[in-house]
Amino acid sequence: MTKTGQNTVQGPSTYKRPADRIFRGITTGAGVLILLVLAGVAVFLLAEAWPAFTAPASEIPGEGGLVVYIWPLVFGTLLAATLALVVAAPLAVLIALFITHYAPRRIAQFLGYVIDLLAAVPSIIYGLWGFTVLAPATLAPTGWLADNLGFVPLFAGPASTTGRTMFTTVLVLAVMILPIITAVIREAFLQTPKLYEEASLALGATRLEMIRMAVLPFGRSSILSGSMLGLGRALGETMAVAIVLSASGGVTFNLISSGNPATIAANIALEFPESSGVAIDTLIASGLVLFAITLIVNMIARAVINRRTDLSGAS
Amino acid sequence: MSTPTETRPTSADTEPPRDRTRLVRGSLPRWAPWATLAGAALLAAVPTVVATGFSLIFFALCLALCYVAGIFLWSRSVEGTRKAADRAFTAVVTSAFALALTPLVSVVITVVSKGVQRFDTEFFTHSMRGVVGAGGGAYHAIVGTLITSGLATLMSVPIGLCTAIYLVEYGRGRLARGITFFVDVMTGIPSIVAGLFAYALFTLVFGPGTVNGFSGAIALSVLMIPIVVRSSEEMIKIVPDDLREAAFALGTPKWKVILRVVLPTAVAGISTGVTLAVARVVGETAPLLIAAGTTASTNFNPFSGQMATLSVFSYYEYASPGVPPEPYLERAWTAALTLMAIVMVLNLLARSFSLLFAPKTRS
Amino acid sequence: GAANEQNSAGDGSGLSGTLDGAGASSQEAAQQAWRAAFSDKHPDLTINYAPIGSGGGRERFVSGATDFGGTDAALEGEELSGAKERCGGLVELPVYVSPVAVAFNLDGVDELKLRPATIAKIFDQKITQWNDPEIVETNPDVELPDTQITPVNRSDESGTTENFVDYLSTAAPEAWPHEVSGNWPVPGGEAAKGTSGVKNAIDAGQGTIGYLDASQVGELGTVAVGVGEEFVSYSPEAAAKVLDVSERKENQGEHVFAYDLARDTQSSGTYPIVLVSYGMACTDYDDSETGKLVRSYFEYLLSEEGQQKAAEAAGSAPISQGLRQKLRPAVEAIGSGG
Amino acid sequence: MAKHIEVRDLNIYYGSFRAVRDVSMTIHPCAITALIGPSGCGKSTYLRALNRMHELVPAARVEGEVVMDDQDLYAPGMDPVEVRKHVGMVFQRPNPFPTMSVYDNVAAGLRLNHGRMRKSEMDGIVEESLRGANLWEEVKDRLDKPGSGLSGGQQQRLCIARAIAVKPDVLLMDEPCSALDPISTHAIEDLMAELKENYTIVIVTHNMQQAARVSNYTGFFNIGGTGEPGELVEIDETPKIFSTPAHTSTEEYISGRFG
Amino acid sequence: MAKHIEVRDLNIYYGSFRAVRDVSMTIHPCAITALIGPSGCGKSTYLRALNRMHELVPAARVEGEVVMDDQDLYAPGMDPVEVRKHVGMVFQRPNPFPTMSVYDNVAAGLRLNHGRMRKSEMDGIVEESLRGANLWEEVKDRLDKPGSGLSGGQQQRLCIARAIAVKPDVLLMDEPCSALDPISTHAIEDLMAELKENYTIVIVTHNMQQAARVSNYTGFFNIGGTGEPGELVEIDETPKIFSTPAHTSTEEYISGRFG
Ligand SMILES: Nc1ncnc2c1ncn2[C@@H]1O[C@H](COP(=O)(O)OP(=O)(O)OP(=O)(O)O)[C@@H](O)[C@H]1O
Ligand SMILES: Nc1ncnc2c1ncn2[C@@H]1O[C@H](COP(=O)(O)OP(=O)(O)OP(=O)(O)O)[C@@H](O)[C@H]1O
Ligand SMILES: [Mg+2]
Ligand SMILES: [Mg+2]
Repeated sequence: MTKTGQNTVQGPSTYKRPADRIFRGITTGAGVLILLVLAGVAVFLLAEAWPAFTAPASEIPGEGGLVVYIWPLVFGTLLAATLALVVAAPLAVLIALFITHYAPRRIAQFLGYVIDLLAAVPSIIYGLWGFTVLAPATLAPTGWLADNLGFVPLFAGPASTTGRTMFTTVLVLAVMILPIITAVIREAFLQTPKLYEEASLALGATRLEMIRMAVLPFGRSSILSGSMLGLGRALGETMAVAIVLSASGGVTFNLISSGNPATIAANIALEFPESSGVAIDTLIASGLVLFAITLIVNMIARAVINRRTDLSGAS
Repeated sequence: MSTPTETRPTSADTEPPRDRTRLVRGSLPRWAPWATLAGAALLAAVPTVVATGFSLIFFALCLALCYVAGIFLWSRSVEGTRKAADRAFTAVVTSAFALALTPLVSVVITVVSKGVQRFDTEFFTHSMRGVVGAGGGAYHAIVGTLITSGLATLMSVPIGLCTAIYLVEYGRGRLARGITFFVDVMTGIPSIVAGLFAYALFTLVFGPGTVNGFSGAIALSVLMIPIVVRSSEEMIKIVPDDLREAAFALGTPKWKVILRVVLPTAVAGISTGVTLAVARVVGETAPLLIAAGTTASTNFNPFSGQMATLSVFSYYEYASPGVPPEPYLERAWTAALTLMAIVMVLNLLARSFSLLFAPKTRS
Repeated sequence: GAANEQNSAGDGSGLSGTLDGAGASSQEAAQQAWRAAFSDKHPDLTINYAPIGSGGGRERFVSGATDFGGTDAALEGEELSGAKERCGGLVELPVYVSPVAVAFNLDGVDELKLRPATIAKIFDQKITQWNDPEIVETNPDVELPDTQITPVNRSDESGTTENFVDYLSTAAPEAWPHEVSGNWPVPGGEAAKGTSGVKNAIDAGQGTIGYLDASQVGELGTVAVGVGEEFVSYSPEAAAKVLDVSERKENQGEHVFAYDLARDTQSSGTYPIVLVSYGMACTDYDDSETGKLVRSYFEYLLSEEGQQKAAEAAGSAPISQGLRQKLRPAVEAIGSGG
Repeated sequence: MAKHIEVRDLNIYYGSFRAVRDVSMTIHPCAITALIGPSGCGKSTYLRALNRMHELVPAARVEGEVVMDDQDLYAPGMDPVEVRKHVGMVFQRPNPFPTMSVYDNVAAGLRLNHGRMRKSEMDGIVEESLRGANLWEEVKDRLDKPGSGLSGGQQQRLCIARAIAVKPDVLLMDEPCSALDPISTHAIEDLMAELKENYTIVIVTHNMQQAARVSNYTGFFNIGGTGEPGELVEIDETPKIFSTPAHTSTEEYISGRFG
Repeated sequence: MAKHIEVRDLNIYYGSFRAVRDVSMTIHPCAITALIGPSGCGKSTYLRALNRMHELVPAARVEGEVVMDDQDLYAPGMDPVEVRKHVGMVFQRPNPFPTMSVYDNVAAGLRLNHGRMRKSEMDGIVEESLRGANLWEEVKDRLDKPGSGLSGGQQQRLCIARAIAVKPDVLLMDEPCSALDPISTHAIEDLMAELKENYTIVIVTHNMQQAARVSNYTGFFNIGGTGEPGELVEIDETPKIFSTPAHTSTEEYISGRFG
């Protein structure tokens, strides 16, 4: 037995047939294209925002400088988006479970379709609905909260008389991002291999326990992905927030009064049409900040996902 | 046949002592859920009436809460903690679903009741050219919406799907991690920024004032792509490796394995994702107004001239109505209703499409 | 094609092509009426107006992206010089004048008489009750409830806000210490997007008061504004008078008719809270055909018929005969190459 | 406590296709019952019906009675969860939870049924179960690694360990030794022999020698023809079946002269 | 055309864990080589390395040479797809495509690799392959039903049919009969005997009798101890291994006196 040579082959092989190479090239190209588009957006944002960074504080709208201008918006954006996600994500998991594991099989698919319908509603309509239907409906509860739980900063009051509050906005956002989160999670739950569900049931697990043992671990990555999509949408939602939220105040945790911080995206929509000069640059700078926020939020989420990948696996 | 001397390692807080010979331990009668529901309804009515007058939403919340608590406690005393948790969770899941339906029903009722007035032939056959006040239709906007979102879909789906494939099947190392990361970042781009970006891009390339359907489609693509990538990626990821191995072992090149085995297995999820992405952008207003503009006339050419879209049409009919405002508002709502109908039809199409490929699990 | 577009056989009017305009959304309803009527006369002509807002309208006009523009605020500074550069000679004309009503929602009250300073204090959240003595004083016959006042303002930047604030700071400078801009300066009130938003917010609340384009007031109660010693309710005629008593800004350019509005006018029967929106066009176009089209279009909008159409469709105040005469030469200069 | 099971006129359907017809048999406590028969004759289907596992297959449906110590498992009001607590199962295809470690896979059932349990006690049961399944030596160094990184035979033994850890009254095993080498097979057979002192065991096997070696009773399933349902041909004490079966088809099958 | 395979110094790793150490062997053409050995000793791992299947496991890595008719499968520039076209495989765990019908499952290899083919020709090959795997009778009425609705043994035979439909030069089979009853096992053994006229076949089996019955060469794998890599103890002509093995461990394993 002669040792003629040792080859180490690791991972994908060195040789690629042409069709494979082309296919791989196309898919990689698509990925790179996305990076390019994103780089384009970033360059565009940076170039357009630059004057705002260099302009003297007095030229920035409100005359307090860039930080003073953007900070309440950042706060409002984070507050609205986080709360919306907190409301929507658990609900989405429950709904996905209902559709995949609780609803009678016959109507389950139809129910999925019904929830997808929520995604079909244009965001302006959500805005108008929030304004005309939801806001009035929150008057009684918020009034009650202000009267009885006023010591909690979130419900400090005084309660708005029109209901166009952060509270309403959060609910509208939550409803808006619900379908996308649900859809991603639902499809993953549907794919849970029967094998594992059977394994847990055979151990005498109740349906709830089966879900905890086999379904949730399997769908964990999808839950996070779906939530990230939802959060992204909540962070960037423009028209609905612009219409629903009475954005006339500064930084406050008070969810039920009419003075609320605006969100970055909504503020851009509100101010952009009539703005010119440095004001526009400032708005774009706030867009850049939103970009950065999304970046950071995603970094954190990635870190959370990656912490426990060793025990996940689909097959 | 539990013997008092035998001490089993069952702690009292989890289950009543387990009688190994009996299969049916105490179990709730079949009417128990209904009885609990009735009880919960009575209980929930009290705070509702006292605190808020009578608000349906508040009552529903109280009802759900009382029911979950009630069924849990009752079941626990008879059936043990595990069973009780299971029952309670069933109740939670069901009420979560009902809760999610509430806004849906409310939105649909709002849109349909307000939009049905002008849901007539004129609306679908006339444009707004030469129309002041009442009358007119959204033909031009429907055409524009179909063209712009169609183009956006044509661009985003291949790009998004290819990227998802790259990420799952090929992606290793920095590039893949970079793409995953930035795709997530992309989901947070506010729609108006996407519109400004498309406008700036076209101004740069084709000179100032290039506002057309294609530019609008580009703006929509920026919003669509991350959703397509993310949802497809998840769906491709959960295709079992077993199947890939089986196909590879037949001497199939990777690209064919992906196209013929992986994608068909994931197609249901992917098409759901794509429909959601379409639904997301089809209702966008600000980016389309900036990048695609608006017009009262029908324009079939996405590469030249402004193009009206339903969402923009709806928004400006609502936002700057004339005198009297009613016909404008009616058009706005009908346009919204039309938009929803379009997305619903798309959704149905996507579903039947995925049924063609979906795993043949039911015979 | 759409059913209503099929008869575009062309009846020999001679005008055909496409005109693109963009700008203030306040003009949208009027523009809709104008282009409808105008393209009725010239079936082969397509006119577009994108209501992207005054800022965008000015920017696009200056950069040459549009053939004409609309703006709630007259061009100034860099934009003005940029526009002149693009145009050769800039033509800027008031085309659309609309009264801004101060409207409120108070059960059983249809009209209130308020002095400028009172209005300012209400919107500055200094007066917070409807039965405040200052309000009672000018409305002795009205039974005012002990309700809290919720002032409603625009949350988006807008010409309406700018004009209203400008009015407050000119007519009641002591009571209104805030800077004039398109952004509402007082925090904490109820803020709503767009005219429709303000209207809905006023409708939705009790004891609300806000300012909005008069044409959309509907059933709401409105304020008769103190002008000198009398109180003037809004009406198109009263609003149109403001332009007649106002001064044209100097040295802006031969064909630039920008106005410093006389908000503090004491002149009888004048309603001082108005929004004036301008149309922008060039004397020089790269394509003389375009110039011709723009000129005919502007001729139409400043014609008696054009102003009347806008009044019907958008509730605006038709510009007076006298002023239209003054603007004539400027309109004729559009696309003339001079 | 071992259970006595009485099956009466069991019919099992997948949609409109009847997979198993009219099976009646007695499954004796403290004994091993082996089920043999050609592939596709409905052994797995039948076995799954004994702990109501088929309910997970959308179109599957069962008619008939499965009476365990006087209680019909299919009586209305019977809780399938309770049934499955008493009737454990090892599947034909090994299915360890991929998201759980080896240790957690074994402990999964314990965690469900016994709530809190001391770590040391848990460790003890896990080790005992893994030893029983002859897997302890191979995995003791990697108890915290995912269960899906094991070899085929190891996964199968892991699933056996998981099933016996909860000590069910009845243990159903669908070809538990199919992927095992003779040594492991031997170990599992020893385990079964030991378990049958206290439990009722039903196994499906294709290995005649194994059936002859370990079981007390043997049932032979057969199928009439293509598209026909499978049915129980006969069931009797193992020595009897292997020496003097009542039916010729049984004899033919056992002696390999079949088909 | 049958292929001759020469394996030299093959080491296979899962990450840092070496699963198989220094295997060198000759696999003869037109013959059946059986691999036996205790569970977890690396038989599947080794088999998968013969057609570069391990490349799909992220951390797996191979060192050494696998020379097939003068071509090193692991030489740089070798196309794994080409390798797999020549070297077919049946997996330990049956894995029919869930999106495809029974017919399409068998036709999959043909469709994916041979482009268009006349329907009648395709039908012919599908039937032939299913007959070869002894499945035709059972599924001929439901060729258009999903492949996942079959019983365990039926699925396994379906996978065999799928693998032989493309007529590879070398066929690797990982415990192909583990879930099969004696009759089907017999049919598959017949099939192998027939195939070996033209192909090279390598099978992994836990069934000594089977190895003795069908194979021409037998290789015995063993493992040093927990955490140690598996290695090839010896390989020789089957009669020799089963009568006079060179190593005592082989003898012990075969006679069941092992471990
Ligand atoms: N994907 C994997 N990751 C890590 N280790 C693995 C993986 N697959 C197998 N192993 C380990 O490699 C060793 C050899 O596994 P292999 O599957 O080759 O065994 P085998 O001989 O086929 O056993 P069996 O007869 O049980 O199928 C075992 O210790 C196993 O735990
Ligand atoms: N999910 C299913 N849907 C439809 N038919 C099924 C399903 N599972 C099994 N069958 C059919 O039911 C019959 C009995 O299947 P079963 O799995 O019980 O066979 P088995 O005796 O266990 O065979 P094997 O020894 O091959 O595992 C077979 O004809 C099979 O094709
Ligand atoms: Mg079976
Ligand atoms: Mg193996």
